Amino acid sequence: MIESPSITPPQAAVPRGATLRSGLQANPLLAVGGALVLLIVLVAIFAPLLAPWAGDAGTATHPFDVLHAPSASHLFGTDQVGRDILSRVLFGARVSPLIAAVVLVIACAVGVPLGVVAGFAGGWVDEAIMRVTDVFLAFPPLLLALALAAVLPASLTSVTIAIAATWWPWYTRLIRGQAASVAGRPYVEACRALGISRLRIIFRHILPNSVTPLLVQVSLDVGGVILTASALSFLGLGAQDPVPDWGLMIAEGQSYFTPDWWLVTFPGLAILLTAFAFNLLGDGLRDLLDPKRSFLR
Amino acid sequence: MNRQRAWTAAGGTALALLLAACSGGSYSSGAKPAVSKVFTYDTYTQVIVDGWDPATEYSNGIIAMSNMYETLTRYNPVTHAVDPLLATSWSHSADGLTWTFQLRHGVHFHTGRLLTAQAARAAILRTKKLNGGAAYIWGAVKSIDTPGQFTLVFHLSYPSPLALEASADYSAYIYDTTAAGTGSLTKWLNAPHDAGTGPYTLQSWNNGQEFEVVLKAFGKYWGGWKGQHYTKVVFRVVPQDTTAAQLLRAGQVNFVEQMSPSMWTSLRGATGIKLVSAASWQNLLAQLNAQKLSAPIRQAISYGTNYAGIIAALSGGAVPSSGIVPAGLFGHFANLPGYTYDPARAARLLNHAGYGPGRKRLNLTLTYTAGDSNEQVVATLMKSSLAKLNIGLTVQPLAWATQWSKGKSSSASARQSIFMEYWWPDYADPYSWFVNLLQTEKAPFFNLSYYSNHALDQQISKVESLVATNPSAGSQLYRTMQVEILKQAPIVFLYNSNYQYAMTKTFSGFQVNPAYPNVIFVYNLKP
Amino acid sequence: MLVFVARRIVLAIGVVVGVIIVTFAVAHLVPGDPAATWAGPHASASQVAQARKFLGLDRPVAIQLVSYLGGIAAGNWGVSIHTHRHVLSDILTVAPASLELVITALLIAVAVGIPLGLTSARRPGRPADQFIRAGSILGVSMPIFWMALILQLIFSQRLRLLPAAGEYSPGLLFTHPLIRRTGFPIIDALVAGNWPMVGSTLSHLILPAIVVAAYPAGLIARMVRAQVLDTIGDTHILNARALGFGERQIFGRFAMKLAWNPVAAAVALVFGYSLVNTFLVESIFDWPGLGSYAAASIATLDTPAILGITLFVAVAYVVANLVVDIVQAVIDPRIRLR
Amino acid sequence: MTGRLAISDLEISFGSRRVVAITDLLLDHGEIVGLAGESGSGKSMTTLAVLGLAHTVGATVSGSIKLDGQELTGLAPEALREIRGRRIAAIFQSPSTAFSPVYRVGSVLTKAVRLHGATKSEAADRAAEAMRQVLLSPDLMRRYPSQLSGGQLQRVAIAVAVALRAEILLADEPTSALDVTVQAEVLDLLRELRDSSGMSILFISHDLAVVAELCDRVAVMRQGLIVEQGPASQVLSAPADPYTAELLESVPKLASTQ
Repeated sequence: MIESPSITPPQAAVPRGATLRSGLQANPLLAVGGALVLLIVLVAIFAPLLAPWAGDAGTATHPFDVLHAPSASHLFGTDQVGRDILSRVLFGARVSPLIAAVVLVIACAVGVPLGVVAGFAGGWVDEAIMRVTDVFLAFPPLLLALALAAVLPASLTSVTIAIAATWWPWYTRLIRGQAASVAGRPYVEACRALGISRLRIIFRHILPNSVTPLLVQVSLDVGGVILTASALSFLGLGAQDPVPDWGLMIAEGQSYFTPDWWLVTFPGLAILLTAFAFNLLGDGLRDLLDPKRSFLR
Repeated sequence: MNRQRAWTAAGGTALALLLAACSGGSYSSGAKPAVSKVFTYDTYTQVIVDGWDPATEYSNGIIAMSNMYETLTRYNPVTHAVDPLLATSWSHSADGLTWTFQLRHGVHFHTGRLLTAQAARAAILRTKKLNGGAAYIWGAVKSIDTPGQFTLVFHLSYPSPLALEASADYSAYIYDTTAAGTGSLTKWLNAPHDAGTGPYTLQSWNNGQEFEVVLKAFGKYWGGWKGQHYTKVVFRVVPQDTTAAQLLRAGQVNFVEQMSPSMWTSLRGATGIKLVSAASWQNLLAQLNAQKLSAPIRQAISYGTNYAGIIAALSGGAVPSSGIVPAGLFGHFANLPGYTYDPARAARLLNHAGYGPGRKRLNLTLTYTAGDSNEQVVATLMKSSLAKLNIGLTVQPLAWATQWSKGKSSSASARQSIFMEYWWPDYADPYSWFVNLLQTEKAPFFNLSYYSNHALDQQISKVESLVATNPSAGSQLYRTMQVEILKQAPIVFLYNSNYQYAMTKTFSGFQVNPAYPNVIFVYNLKP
Repeated sequence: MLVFVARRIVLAIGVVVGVIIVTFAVAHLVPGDPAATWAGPHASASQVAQARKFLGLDRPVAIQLVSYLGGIAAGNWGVSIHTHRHVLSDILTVAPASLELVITALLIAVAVGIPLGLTSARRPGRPADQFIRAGSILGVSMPIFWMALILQLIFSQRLRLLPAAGEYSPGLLFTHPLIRRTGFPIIDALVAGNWPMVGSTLSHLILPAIVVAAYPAGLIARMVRAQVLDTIGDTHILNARALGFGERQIFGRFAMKLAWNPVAAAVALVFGYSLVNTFLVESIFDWPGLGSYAAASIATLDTPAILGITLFVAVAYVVANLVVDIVQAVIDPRIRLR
Repeated sequence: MTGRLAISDLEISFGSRRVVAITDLLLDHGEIVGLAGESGSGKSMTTLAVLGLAHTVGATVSGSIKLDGQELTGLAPEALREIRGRRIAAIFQSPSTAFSPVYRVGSVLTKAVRLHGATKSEAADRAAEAMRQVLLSPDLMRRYPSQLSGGQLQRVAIAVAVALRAEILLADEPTSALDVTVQAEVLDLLRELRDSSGMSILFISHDLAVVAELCDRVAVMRQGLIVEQGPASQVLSAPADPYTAELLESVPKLASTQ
């Protein structure tokens, strides 16, 4: 039997709401990204079991075994105080991905309510919130985070606060757009006319509609936050030794890396792989769930 | 006694000396040397931080200034005595209170003026009056007479080794105080200009730029320009020691003065490169907050530090210390009763104080200067070995200014428990350690152990006079003081630094002079 | 068109004022006493009080803000604690080197990103597309400070193909000195016909420019691919095909013409990002620009300098966006005619 | 009977999904043939197949499409490109999207003419001439699509076919997006083109009223199959297939035109 034709272009061959399985088939990169993210999460969870020298991620040092090249006993070599780099890289999966998670939770916690209020209330409230948002968006994200982290005492907490403080406006803008479009729909108007409480409208109608774009945006942002946090650590504004932060490991290894290349190479590969995995996942989810979302946000 | 330590405090990374022989350079001042040669000094940080005043300079500016200005005497690391420089001879009265210096004839300042006793006197008095840098070296000087055109007579208020002090690396320069005419000399110097007698004079200064300072030969230099000399000196700022090493390998940098030990070692056997390792007069100290930490706890920390491990990890950059005074200096003793790594003993000491394994956790903060990879290694190793003693050490790398402000904070609770810094003397004498780091201070300045010991204070105040009049008794007093300090443990003496120089084989005449850290007297080199 | 430009400029000025206020707020977050930092470690209490008065910190915050805004407008961006010179003059001295680096990087990014994006969009889903997409995502996932170190390790330390660091070979300073006119070494060397210097600056530029280009190239390739795929199903593309235009023209001309607009927006965006990325890369390559200045300021906690750079880059970013808004209006009649 | 455009045993599929199967369909010289049916019945896919563009949407084509006896299916892309536009032109449903919003309409028009071998000045002349033929001022060529009305844009689209001197025009719902008066003008224009230049037109529409007004012959499509074809008057007055009847019933206007 002849089925009804379609001249939908092939790039939209995975329409919105398609099953996950067909999405993965059409987009192998999403599958790769998902698998890598899963791997990173597993490494983070099971780091104590996987790391051959788990103590080296903490305060242990081996001053008589410094700067050993990669070998069977130390696959990634040892660092300037004799610690096993493999173990520290594995434990590092618990640091920047966690920072990313906390940053994005804070950014959503601040950005989403502001966006809802702006989109739903409209008028001068909207105007005021969005002008402030515009100002924050006028800074390249790393720049404001860097200025903040530079004036705050160097620690993971400062880095988290500094990045979160620069990230929330993206979510305010995103949610505001969603909220404003939903708030204008007839059924929401009707709800208002019926005297249904604002909170109820927000929770029943506005937030559920915003979940998909928010999820896509968050997944696209994880990689960016990890890179930003690593950059701040690299500049010495973030984690402090012996926290096995990848950016910090590169910063410390920089003094040694010309002869002892392994100090810098492996932590950097870990950052690249992690950011790559989350970006693949985010990109794939965007294609799958919200294909109209631009890369430019 | 103000001492800006930004320089060596951050001295773990690269300090490179670049020496580029180049035939195309132009030269236009006074007598023409046969061949124009450029000597470029490559440093990881700005050469001039405070300005160009030779009276108050107390930082890495001496790298350049020691080639532009000269002192009355210069310390000779081989003979362990001072050699003539601007002064050709000197003598002192039996009581050590009157010193007479004969000045070299025919020396001209870069301003063209002849060096006379009057000019030298004016320079010393100005330096003393401004009281910046290491001006305390002239502290004993009560008055200066100039009975002849080239004769300087110093009258001291207490005996002091003036000929040695006159060789200091800071605040001992002789310069032309009339260079600016009626205007402000400081302003004129910072323009910048120079008013020294040295072999080189300032050609250009580009603050904050890569080729920061360029010096050219001073044609009327008293030593003359016959024979082989460099005629141009360029100070180039290269922040990364990897880059400096790369430039050295490429033959663009001819002298890398300080780099990570592993980098230095990696250059071994490279063609055309010579490695020189030499003991310095610089040591790394951990000053323990005596107001927070009792003597047994300080001793426990001293026993809980893995000295052998630190020295092994720095692979050649460090040698074990014995007491405060580094080898090669007066007052050094090889067999002082010091500390070795003994965790069991440290644990016992802590247990008595209610801390240590199985007892209450002791939480401490340690500050060190950010960017110094050796300090970073030491801090990490200390944290590691102290963790085994149930001491939680929070390590904070801070910019030097921040680290120091925190140490000097008026609120005792805001201060760190352990302050890590390098120390080295201003002239070839151990006094600097004692007077700066261990004498009681009303408001903390460099005694960042906040240590106060009345008996020790008294010993410190009389030791230099004793050295001037009775050297062997003075030496014995230095020993006694060091034994007491080691017992009380206000400072952990982590190690003595080793210079690890790397240079090309394109010049000769290089000599390590620990009295002038990181200074290269370029005039003495033969390209 | 004029109204459009005027409106954009007014909006941009509003944003810049907001940016200055945020910078001012960050300055007041600094723990510790800026007056004490300014007066230096040897200062007495009265010197600190003097410094406080000199810096105007004894006045109410609102007054300080107004005078700060006035000062910024008048070109008084404060004095660096580290260099003791005016921050703005420091920044203007080092900015050309960074602009040279960033602009070269963006040219590389556009030259690489657009063809890759178009190739990717030609056969979506095919191996070439997947490969380019993975590559472009790899580009935007790159920790560039690491990439800088690795490229330096490979190309200058090991292979000895390219210089490790600096803006040009120091020896040339004496044989072929660079006469500074514009502050851009390449341009100055070109203007003077100083060919050895041109070659030297170019070879020194390659590695840092490639590193800075990684992110923009990835982003632009992704943008072009998405935009072209978005357009390629449109009726006017079908129409162009029905008129007999070849695939090369369909993609390179008709589809790309519509993609220029978002690409221009992306270029403005990555211009700002790249300026900040120089903070991570320049000190590695010893490139004497904004990034090295920023890294030194961060290392010495030179707050006025850090805030000055922050402000400078943010304003440069706002201006770049403004320029792109106007360029977009020129490219795209839909914006202009709105 | 041989026609200018002869389609036989044409099958269009997406993978294993067959969407169009036409046993035969003829378009003779100077003839206007209506291809009628509901939306989704395969009319537009047929247009794409004739243009040789079905692959751009991922469809595969088998069977025979002959232009003056020359087989088009399986022809090399370059050869096809010379036929597309030059001999077979097409206009589409939504005139407002048929032109790139960032080009002046005249630029597309002249580019297309030049593409098929005209010099620059020749192209400009032919474009202006074509504009006049579709009763538009050549000045409008300087406008962007957003500055023209839907009717004007559809005329420009037709002008492109005129300027290219196309022999066959595939008109895919050319009037559906236009209001009634403009619709009538466009239909008049098409009829006049056929009369003046002998252009053959395949007129695709879901609107039987329009088909009845314009076409000589009609083919009715349903789910990719041609269920009925014949002279317009015959098919529309006495439909043989129940589907045609159904379609007719849904067109109240037809009664008034008859």
